[in-house]
Amino acid sequence: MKYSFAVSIGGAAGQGVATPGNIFAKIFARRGLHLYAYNAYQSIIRGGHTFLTIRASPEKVTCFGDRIDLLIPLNQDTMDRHLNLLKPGSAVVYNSDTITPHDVPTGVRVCPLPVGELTGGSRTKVEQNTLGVGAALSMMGVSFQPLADVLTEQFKKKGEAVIQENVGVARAAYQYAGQQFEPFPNPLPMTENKYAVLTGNMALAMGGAAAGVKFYCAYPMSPSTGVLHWMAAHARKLGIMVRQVEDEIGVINMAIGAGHSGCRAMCATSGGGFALMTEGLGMSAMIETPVVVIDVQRAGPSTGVPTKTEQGDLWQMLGAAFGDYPRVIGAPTDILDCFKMVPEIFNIADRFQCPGIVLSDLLLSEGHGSIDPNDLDFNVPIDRGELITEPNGHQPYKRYEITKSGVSPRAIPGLPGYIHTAATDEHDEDGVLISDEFTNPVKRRQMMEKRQRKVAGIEAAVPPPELVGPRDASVTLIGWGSTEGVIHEAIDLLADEGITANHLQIRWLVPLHGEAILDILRHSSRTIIVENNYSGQFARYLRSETSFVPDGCIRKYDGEPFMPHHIVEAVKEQMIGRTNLSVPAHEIMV
Amino acid sequence: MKYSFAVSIGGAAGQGVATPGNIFAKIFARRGLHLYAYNAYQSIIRGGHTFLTIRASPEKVTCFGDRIDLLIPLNQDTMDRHLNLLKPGSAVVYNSDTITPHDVPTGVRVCPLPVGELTGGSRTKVEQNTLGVGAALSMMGVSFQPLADVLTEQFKKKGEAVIQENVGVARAAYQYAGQQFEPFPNPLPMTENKYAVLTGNMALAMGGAAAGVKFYCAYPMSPSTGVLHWMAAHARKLGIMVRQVEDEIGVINMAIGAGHSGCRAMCATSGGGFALMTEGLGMSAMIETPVVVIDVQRAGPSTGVPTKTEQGDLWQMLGAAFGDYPRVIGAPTDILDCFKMVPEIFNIADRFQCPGIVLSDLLLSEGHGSIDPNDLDFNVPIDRGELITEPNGHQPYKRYEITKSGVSPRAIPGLPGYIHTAATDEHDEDGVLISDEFTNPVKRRQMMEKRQRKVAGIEAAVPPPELVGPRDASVTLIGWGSTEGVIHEAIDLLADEGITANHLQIRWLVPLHGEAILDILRHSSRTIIVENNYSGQFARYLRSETSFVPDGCIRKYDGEPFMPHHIVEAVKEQMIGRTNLSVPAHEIMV
Amino acid sequence: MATVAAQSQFTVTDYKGKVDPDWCPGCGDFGVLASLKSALAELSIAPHQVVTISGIGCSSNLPGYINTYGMHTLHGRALAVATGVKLANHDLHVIVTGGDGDGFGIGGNHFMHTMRRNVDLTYLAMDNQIYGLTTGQVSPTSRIGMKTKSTPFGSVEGPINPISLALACGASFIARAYSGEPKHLTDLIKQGILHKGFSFIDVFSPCVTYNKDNTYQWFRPRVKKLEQDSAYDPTNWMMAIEKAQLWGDEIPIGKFFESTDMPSLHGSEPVLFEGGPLALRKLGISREVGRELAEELM
Amino acid sequence: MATVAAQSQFTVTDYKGKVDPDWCPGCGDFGVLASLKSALAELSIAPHQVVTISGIGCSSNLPGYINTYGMHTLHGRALAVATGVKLANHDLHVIVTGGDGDGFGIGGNHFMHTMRRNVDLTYLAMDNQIYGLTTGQVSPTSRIGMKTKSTPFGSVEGPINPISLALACGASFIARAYSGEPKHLTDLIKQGILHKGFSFIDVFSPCVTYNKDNTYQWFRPRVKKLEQDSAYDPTNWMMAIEKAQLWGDEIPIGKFFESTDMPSLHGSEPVLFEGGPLALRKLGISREVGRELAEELM
Ligand SMILES: Cc1ncc(C[n+]2csc(CCOP(=O)(O)OP(=O)(O)O)c2C)c(N)n1
Ligand SMILES: Cc1ncc(C[n+]2csc(CCOP(=O)(O)OP(=O)(O)O)c2C)c(N)n1
Ligand code: SF4
Ligand code: SF4
Ligand SMILES: [Mg+2]
Ligand SMILES: [Mg+2]
Repeated sequence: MKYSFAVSIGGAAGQGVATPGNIFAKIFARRGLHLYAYNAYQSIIRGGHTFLTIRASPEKVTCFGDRIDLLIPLNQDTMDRHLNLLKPGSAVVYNSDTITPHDVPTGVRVCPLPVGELTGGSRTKVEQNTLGVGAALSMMGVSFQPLADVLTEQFKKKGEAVIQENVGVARAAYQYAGQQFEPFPNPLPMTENKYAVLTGNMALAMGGAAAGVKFYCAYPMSPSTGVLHWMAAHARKLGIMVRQVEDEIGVINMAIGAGHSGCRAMCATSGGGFALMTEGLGMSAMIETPVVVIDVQRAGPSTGVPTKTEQGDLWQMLGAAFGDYPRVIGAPTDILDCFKMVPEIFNIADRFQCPGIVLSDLLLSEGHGSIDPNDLDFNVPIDRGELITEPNGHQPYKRYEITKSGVSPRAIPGLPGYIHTAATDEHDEDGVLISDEFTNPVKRRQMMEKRQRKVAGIEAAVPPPELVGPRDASVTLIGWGSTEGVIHEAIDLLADEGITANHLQIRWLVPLHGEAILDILRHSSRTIIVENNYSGQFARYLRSETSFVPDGCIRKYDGEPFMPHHIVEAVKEQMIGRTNLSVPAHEIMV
Repeated sequence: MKYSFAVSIGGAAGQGVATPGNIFAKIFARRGLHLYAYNAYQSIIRGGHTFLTIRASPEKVTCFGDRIDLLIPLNQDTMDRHLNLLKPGSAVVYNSDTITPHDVPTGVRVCPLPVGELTGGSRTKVEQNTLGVGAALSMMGVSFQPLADVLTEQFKKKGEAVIQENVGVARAAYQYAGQQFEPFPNPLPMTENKYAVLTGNMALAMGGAAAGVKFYCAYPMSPSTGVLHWMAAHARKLGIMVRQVEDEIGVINMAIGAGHSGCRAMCATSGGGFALMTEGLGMSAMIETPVVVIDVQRAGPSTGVPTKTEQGDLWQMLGAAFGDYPRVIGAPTDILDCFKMVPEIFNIADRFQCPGIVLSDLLLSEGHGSIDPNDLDFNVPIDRGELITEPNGHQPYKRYEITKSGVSPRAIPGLPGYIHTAATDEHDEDGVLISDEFTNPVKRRQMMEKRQRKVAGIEAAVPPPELVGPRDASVTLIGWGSTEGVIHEAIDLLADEGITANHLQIRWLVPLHGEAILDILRHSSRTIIVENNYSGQFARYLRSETSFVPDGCIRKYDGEPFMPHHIVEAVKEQMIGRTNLSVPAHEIMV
Repeated sequence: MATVAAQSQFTVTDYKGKVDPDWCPGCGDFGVLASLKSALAELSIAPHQVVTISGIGCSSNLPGYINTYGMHTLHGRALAVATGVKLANHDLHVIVTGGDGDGFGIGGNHFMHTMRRNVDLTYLAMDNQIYGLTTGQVSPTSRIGMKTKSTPFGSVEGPINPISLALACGASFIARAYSGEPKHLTDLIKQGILHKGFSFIDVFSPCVTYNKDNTYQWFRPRVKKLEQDSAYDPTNWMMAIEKAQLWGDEIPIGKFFESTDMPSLHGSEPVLFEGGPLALRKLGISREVGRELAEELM
Repeated sequence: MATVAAQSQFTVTDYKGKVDPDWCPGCGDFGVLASLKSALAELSIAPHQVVTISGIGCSSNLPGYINTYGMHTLHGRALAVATGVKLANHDLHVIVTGGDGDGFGIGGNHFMHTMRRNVDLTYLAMDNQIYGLTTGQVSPTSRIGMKTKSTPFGSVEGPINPISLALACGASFIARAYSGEPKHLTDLIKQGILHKGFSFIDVFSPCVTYNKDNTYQWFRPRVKKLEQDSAYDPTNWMMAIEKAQLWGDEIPIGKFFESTDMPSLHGSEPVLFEGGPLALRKLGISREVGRELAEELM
């Protein structure tokens, strides 16, 4: 990336790190800058340490990068943890009444704000934060008006007085910084564009809305709860039935019930909740009622680290429910892709009457990113497959008719002439149980084969992955899902160091298109799989499908996402043959 | 096998197929004959069709074989279904008052019993079956006394009169057959030995008792419920707390609680129940409290075919719970091995403080087999690992102390001086949550690596599989778990046809010892994986660990187990290159 | 009461399923199936407007034996599935059937929460105080001391009281019936179907094969119809909870409680106030609404 | 009542955990933790003889904040784990803590069945009528109309009544407390621990961050101690169930019900009649017994 600027704000949970974050995001996005924001926080409501980094650039920003240009510590702890990580040219803006910097790295500018003085004593939490923003914007060479606008919107409900007060202190800090602090050499650029800012969870929810989801249910579980919150907030506007259920078992079963009635039904959870849903997925597969489940991964095993990211649920997805059955599993590669993939999965789940799984993770689902609002196209193709919603022949009707495609026309309850029972016991074409009376191995085999024939159809419906970058690059970086952005940026940085790398990002996990992947990797001079887990879950899965073994792996399982330089340094150490398994250490102690 | 004799008894559920089966089993076993019995039945209580085959031989019998020597149909339906499957030299004994044979295959002897006449009108269900047994035994050249003894034991509770009546009709049939029917050319042999007869489920339960299980809980689920029944029946005698819980989630959590207190705790279920237990397995791994779970596979997906067998849960085991964690998974290869493996798994689970899974299936768990009672050695080695049950140093105590082995001494609650909290959230050495306050990527990584170091220890604790048969055989048959017996017999039959095969049966699934397997398979001229599922779950898993791809596969997913000739014919068609995927059709329509 | 009410368009034969039940001869479930058919016929509800949903168990095989839409779901999950079915198409009549293990054992949590939500379903628990399909283990309604394959020395756990439980969870229609009293059962099922909200009927449905304690002979002399007690007022919750405690020589059957002023879940969810069943609404979002959603983010 | 009874060997500081709670300032859970420590101290129970077991939630973090053996298990599963712990070593005092979502939402089925089994545990439900740790969604005890992140237009589902539910499920000790009344709470916890069997205490423990409806200000004028009503008889189940229906200007707290004649599960399980705690018994089976087991098969 030619140019980017990153601000980090840190403090204790409850100190209101989010507010200044949102203010910056609004101002950047309206300025026509792309941005990406990631909040490293803990599973507590108050105290602890949360650290939000927001990075802006005229180009697309896909991760929070490697460098903090401006640090705004809201407490001494943040100052102490992060100051030493600043590089020459960066600056720290802080409330000098309560915070003091210790051993400042050379080349780092310290910009103390006499908050008490600037606010004339009255000092609310919010104002203290507002001051930091004001000073920061002035140093970035951004005019004051945008901040005034955002503050005005923000405090609209609170009334004129509060607006005045906040705009006032913000201006005071803005002017003070103008006089006291060097501005950054190049002022924050500006473009004609206007961007929307959203999280992956919001994008997943909107994708569901676009797909025509009419029934959404969930049981709260971090980091997936954002989907529920968006759905609940928009339920009435969009005519979506949104329910919070007693547990995840109820969730998946309720969603399947709604799907069986004919709605597009969706639910979201994280690994622990998904574990409780797996039996339900088996039902979806057996009665051939589609359902879409979003799994937002967090660091495991078990309760693990609820607020930290990981790509550790892959084998749980692969092993979900017992027996063999058709399904589709996709892993969106960025926030916009969260929006795009959901309708795609619904079409496949509907056409092949099987469960569909969207595999996200905390990084993707809770990260904030900017997108061109025109890319949020709600007018998506909707293919419900062979769904019978009104009497139209197909008589005599056999719900599980044996067909070449394995797909049997699905009639929704309520239609005269299509009465049938959908059973999780093995059944015949007519839905009658074969496990009672005379179990019939011939029929059993036919039904297994009918269902499994759908796998070929799903495979055809899903495109093989494509290689990005020069075929003859000296290294191929292979990732899946959420790591696309950071790998992409690492490749840019490698290029700066004269190392050419190309990129294979896997978006569809099941079906995988192993042959196509092999065709690509056969031509690679060196292959490295990058993933955010301990055991190389994707590497093991890829091997199970293709026998392929990469030259090296880069893994991380400390709860924090990859930063570009982690990958760059790992690739370099692997290229000089120092290791074929790199596990980068995470520097920022959040 | 040089010689074996198989009797099949078929009728509707409720007609009491089991009783004659048990009578034959007792008589055979006491005669010093090995036996194996398999009951093909349906998921209903009355009606339907159940078909029990019991096969005896002086040699070990490991499957029900390919040939029925004597058929005893208890109703017309059984006669019609099975008569045509009889081969020359075999016979059918039936109640001629109610059943008539149609188009009898040549060489098959029909032996009608005038039941009414022989019982003098009074004809209870039991007696009708007893008659068949009497006649059969006479044709097999077995003296009458053993039958008289068994009947006497059986009706002990019912009193002298009932005994007399049954022994009477049995004798009548015995004598009638002696006069009317040709005996079989060679009478049933006899040895000095005395065998015990049990099911795999009973063996699993006894293995638990031998291992020192003091807490067993379960929720009923076919085909695993036999373990619960044995445990419940012996609870008081053996001082085992046996509980039926409200659901499988309660089961696994209760078992882990008991394990945490210091008991060896076990539970059993089938695929659907296991799906509900996976979240609990993750807890066991994270708090490092051992628990042993038995999964008895049945035909899936979903409710599937509850009374039919399959090896379709493997990937569910591999994917159970999210995140990476150490565990051990074994698949016993015969009924005696069910008994032996449970204590082995407990020692590993205790030593490495992780979950242990025993993967059985309906074939193994509900099949009856004979074993030398001396092989049921309850005096097994017990290794509880680093378990602190009384104050003995280790001060200051850190429950999750970081060690080279990854194993941290485990103190049970109630001891002064070892107070700690076991948490499913990521924690530090002292058990304090790191997900609260300041999440620490360094500590998180250390704890992940500590737990994962145990994997190496588990690997060392588990032997690699061994090849049976000539190294230079023209084909290597690879199976796992319950298929050992049928593959073994198929290899004998192949030898008769001049085809030399050797045999690699996998008993330990996790850890797998992939390198050792490769060393073996590298020398094989042709490799074929035999498994009882659709997608080749083991083949895919083996590939994920070794990249190995076999020359061919033999699979079956119609609910019925393999018969030796299925494998023989499949091997032959693959050797002439007709296919590399054989899916044998099951002839007997149960 | 005739099997077919004069005005009905349907007879019980219209509800005959594709296969005959394979329950043991004498199983109480036959009576429940028969009464359910009669109730539907007498209410003149077209087969295709009904969805019968069950879990897993002998009793849960019922949907296969009746000519309505059916779902034979997972053990213990019928009520959750049924809630989804009903909310997605509230024009359908949703009947849920299943066993005591299915509904009060593994399914207990859904039972509790479906009642407090007052989902408009009719739930027939075919209560035989045993696990039938799995060949006879203790159930949550088995009495202390009952000997089963999993409690060969007698159960030591107190049973649950489904009627008390339903009252405590705020169910709006609560009844108990006995499959040996088909007319009475039929009448209660009809009331339950007509009730707007969750209707629960705990039906004693003897398992003749595995439950030797709670047989027809045991029930017949004990069951006593609440309807015969003129003083009994089923709108009085306290009266109901008191009656619900009776168990012994006298076991009350009949309608314990009905409240007609609790809104059903679909009745109180504004998304369903207009526009008809969700399942029949058109999918997709207009460009305008889409734009509004995007604008929220700018 | 002093924090330390004259005769106790322990003071509350003996129960101080390794780390301080990170609950929000003012969270009701502080009061519950303090009262639990006081109760243990006053009963003079040694820290190592106690196991505190929880699920997942703000309230479920409690075991980390008290110096007893602890298990911080899975969301909703604490009671199942605790049953295993108690049966495996019935000499231990087992305390279970957790939230309303944990215990009545996802954990509802274990709650129901643990009560009917009368497992000898003391269960403190820290009931804040909200999902706290997940930042404020509706809970099974949230009232109709309550606005939360998952019900921004107000909840339309009737809440459960934990007291009625516990009474219906046959719990043998049932109380309600308020963390704003620490002495009263401490006293109830002591009674619960001394009670032989399952003791349930539903503690109002306000979430100051996400529940703006049920605040201290809301509870303080409403809660009224049953102990102050001389006519109230906690051995009278019918009286208890009637009182349990009160919710509004007056909300009773105190001991609703106690029955001392129900045997606890471990007390009625013959396997535990002699030989001490299972966890401390020697493993393995004698040759003779082994031979007997084999003989059964011949
Ligand atoms: C998750 C799961 N656990 C266990 C089972 C096995 N199972 C099938 S039916 C049943 C209980 C049957 O009892 P009930 O619900 O009372 O029905 P009944 O057969 O008595 O009518 C059980 C435990 C299952 N199918 N799924
Ligand atoms: C299986 C599973 N589902 C969801 C979650 C997420 N989760 C954690 S705590 C919680 C509920 C918290 O509410 P409550 O139990 O009332 O405790 P409180 O925080 O209010 O004290 C939820 C849903 C989880 N940890 N596990
Ligand atoms: S086992 Fe019992 S419940 Fe099942 S069909 Fe037979 S009698 Fe009915
Ligand atoms: S969020 Fe609520 S429940 Fe959680 S600690 Fe804060 S105040 Fe307490
Ligand atoms: Mg039952
Ligand atoms: Mg709560």
